[in-house]
Amino acid sequence: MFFWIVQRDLLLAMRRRSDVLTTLFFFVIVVSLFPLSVGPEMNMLRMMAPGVVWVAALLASMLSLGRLFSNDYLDGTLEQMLLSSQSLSILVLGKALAHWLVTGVPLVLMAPVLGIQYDLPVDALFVLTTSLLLGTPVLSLIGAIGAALTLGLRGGGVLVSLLVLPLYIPVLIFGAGSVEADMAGLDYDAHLSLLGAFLLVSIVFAPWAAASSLRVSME
Amino acid sequence: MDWSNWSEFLAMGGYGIYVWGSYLVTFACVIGEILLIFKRRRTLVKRYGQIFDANGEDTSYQDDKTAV
Amino acid sequence: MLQGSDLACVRGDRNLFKAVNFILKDGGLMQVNGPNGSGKTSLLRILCGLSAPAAGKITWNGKSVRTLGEAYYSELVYIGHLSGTKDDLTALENLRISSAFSGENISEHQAVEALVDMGLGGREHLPAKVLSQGQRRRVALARLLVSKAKLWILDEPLAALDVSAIQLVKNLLERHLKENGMIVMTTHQDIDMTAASIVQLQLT
Amino acid sequence: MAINWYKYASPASFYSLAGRMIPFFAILAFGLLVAGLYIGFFVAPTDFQQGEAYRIIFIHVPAAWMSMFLYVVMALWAGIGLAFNTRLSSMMATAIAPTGAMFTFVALWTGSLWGKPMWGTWWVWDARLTSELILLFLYIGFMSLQAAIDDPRRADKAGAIIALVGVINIPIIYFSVQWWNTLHQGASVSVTQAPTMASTMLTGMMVMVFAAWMYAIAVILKRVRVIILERERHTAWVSELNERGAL
Repeated sequence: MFFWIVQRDLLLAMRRRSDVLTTLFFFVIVVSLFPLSVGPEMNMLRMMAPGVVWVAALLASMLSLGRLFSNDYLDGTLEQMLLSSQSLSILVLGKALAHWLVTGVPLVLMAPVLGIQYDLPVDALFVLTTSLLLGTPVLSLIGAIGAALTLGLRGGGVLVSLLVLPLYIPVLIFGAGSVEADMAGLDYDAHLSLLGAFLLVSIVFAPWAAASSLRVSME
Repeated sequence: MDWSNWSEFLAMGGYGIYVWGSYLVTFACVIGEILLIFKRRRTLVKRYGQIFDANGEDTSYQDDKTAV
Repeated sequence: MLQGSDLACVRGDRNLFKAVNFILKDGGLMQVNGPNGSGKTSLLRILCGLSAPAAGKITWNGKSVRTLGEAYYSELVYIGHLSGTKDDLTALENLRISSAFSGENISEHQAVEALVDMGLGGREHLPAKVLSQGQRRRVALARLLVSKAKLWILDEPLAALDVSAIQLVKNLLERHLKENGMIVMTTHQDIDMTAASIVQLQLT
Repeated sequence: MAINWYKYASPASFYSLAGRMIPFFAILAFGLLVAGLYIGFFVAPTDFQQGEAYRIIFIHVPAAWMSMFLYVVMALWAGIGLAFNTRLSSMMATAIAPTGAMFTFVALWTGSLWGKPMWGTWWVWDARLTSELILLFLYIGFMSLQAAIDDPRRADKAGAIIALVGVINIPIIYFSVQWWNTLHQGASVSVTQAPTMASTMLTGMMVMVFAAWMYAIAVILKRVRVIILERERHTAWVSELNERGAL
């Protein structure tokens, strides 16, 4: 059943390919804005690169959170999901995984390219990509809770970011921190292992919390 | 700590702005919060007065959010 | 056997209904009647566990629905006002996925057969967004053909259907009742159907 | 005792109980406040390091503690409301949020005013101030979520979930900010490296903490009474109270 929901969402995403690209283009545009605003001076950009790329990734993945459940809510499929014989948490995990595959993975693949734009050394690019690889699923999982809570509310999009941003901060700190540590020559395994820990914790708790939020929102 | 006169107390050893700045804002927030609750309460009691007395039994179905 | 004991529902500030009791046995049909806004849909949503009643309890074979959770859902099919079909997916994909939700992975062939039975032959591979409202209702109702659930909860199943579809759905319901299935439904048309027991629940 | 306790769980009886308790807490809060201020300004000596500027501590630290404490209490009440479906506990959580947010704002304001004489800048990215700022975002998130949902029952439960998720994240946020702070600035002077506290300073601060506590209880009870009235409009006891003009 888990693969049904993931397959369905990927099928939906492929049928509406523009959603995938808008998130990616948003990410690229935001990252390229900074050199224009801060000036092309290289070592300044190199210093800022991790923070800029991570904040842009965070905002890009939050962009599409609003639609995570609202389409299903409007056409009634969400009701069917709540009434499915499969536990709701598994279905929510599936949806978060689909969201990550559609928004998170393109960001991870695009990040090295943008890193070069910021003249990041090669091993820093590697650390950046792995940190994004570990961090973006956490963004999708925690974001699923925010999306579930603000289902069907007017102004829900803004509200999701207000609810979810404070919870993203640890991921942001250790994500950007790992790249900075690497560029400063320190070892970055501590950061990545913490990101991995966040990932495990959110895989266990976030779907359950999002499922109960869905039940509350659908009362 | 005995302040010889009033103006020395106000000057607070040169840090007057910061000390009184923070105390004033704190008390402003406290008083403001209390006034807000009283205002919220007064409008509510007044509104209930109209609803219940006007027709004895509450018939007007207003959503609380819009009324207050 | 589905039983509701003194159910009550509050929507916002107003209580829609109070002290609603009923018992529905195998092969029984319960029709929920009442003017618009009397809480019929709310009652159906409470019956299938989507929302909690303000008071009272619902039991399925003696056990409370709340504790049963997924076990109860696997015995139940709910078709509400919303058709539950994704516009971008074809009718076939919609049917296979919605039946997968209720745990019955049906084969492509079964799905096509069900769609043909519902009069959608030749339109299986059309995306749902090009189908009319009536056709989309047929896709939703096609789930009843493939579902093995015992309890059907249908919110105005006959709405937006043409005469032939209505007759088709009626035969479907009768067949389900004969096989000892149970149906709770709301409808504004009068249905002359034979069933082991017909319960009329009137909501004021 | 349990039966008695349950009696007060019903909004109607709690409404009158709270009504009787508020004056008690209000007077206590006022008394403690006056005592605290007196000790703070007239008994506590000048600090050899910071001169008179340290006197801001008498409201900064109580406010910071209260903001943290109230969030946890709010999450506790919200959790009880979610688990046992008792409307009163959820109302309590909704009543706590604004006071908690107010204390957080005060802590930030006094923190930055204290930072100015110490480091010459209004805002210093100190670990505790930053976590306080994030706590303010959590409060605002809770309040705006509840404001956006019309149906009170859904608002309570949704608020409860975000409060519980928030309270689990507070230690994580605190330690990651703490860790982040040490990485970037090395062991910078943090606001709370409180000067060696003379006993009178300490007592002054503790009195102020209790004053803040009493004040918080009084204000929260006051607000919860209003919320009870707003939510229980259709009950008999509200209209009966209204007739007697005893609202």
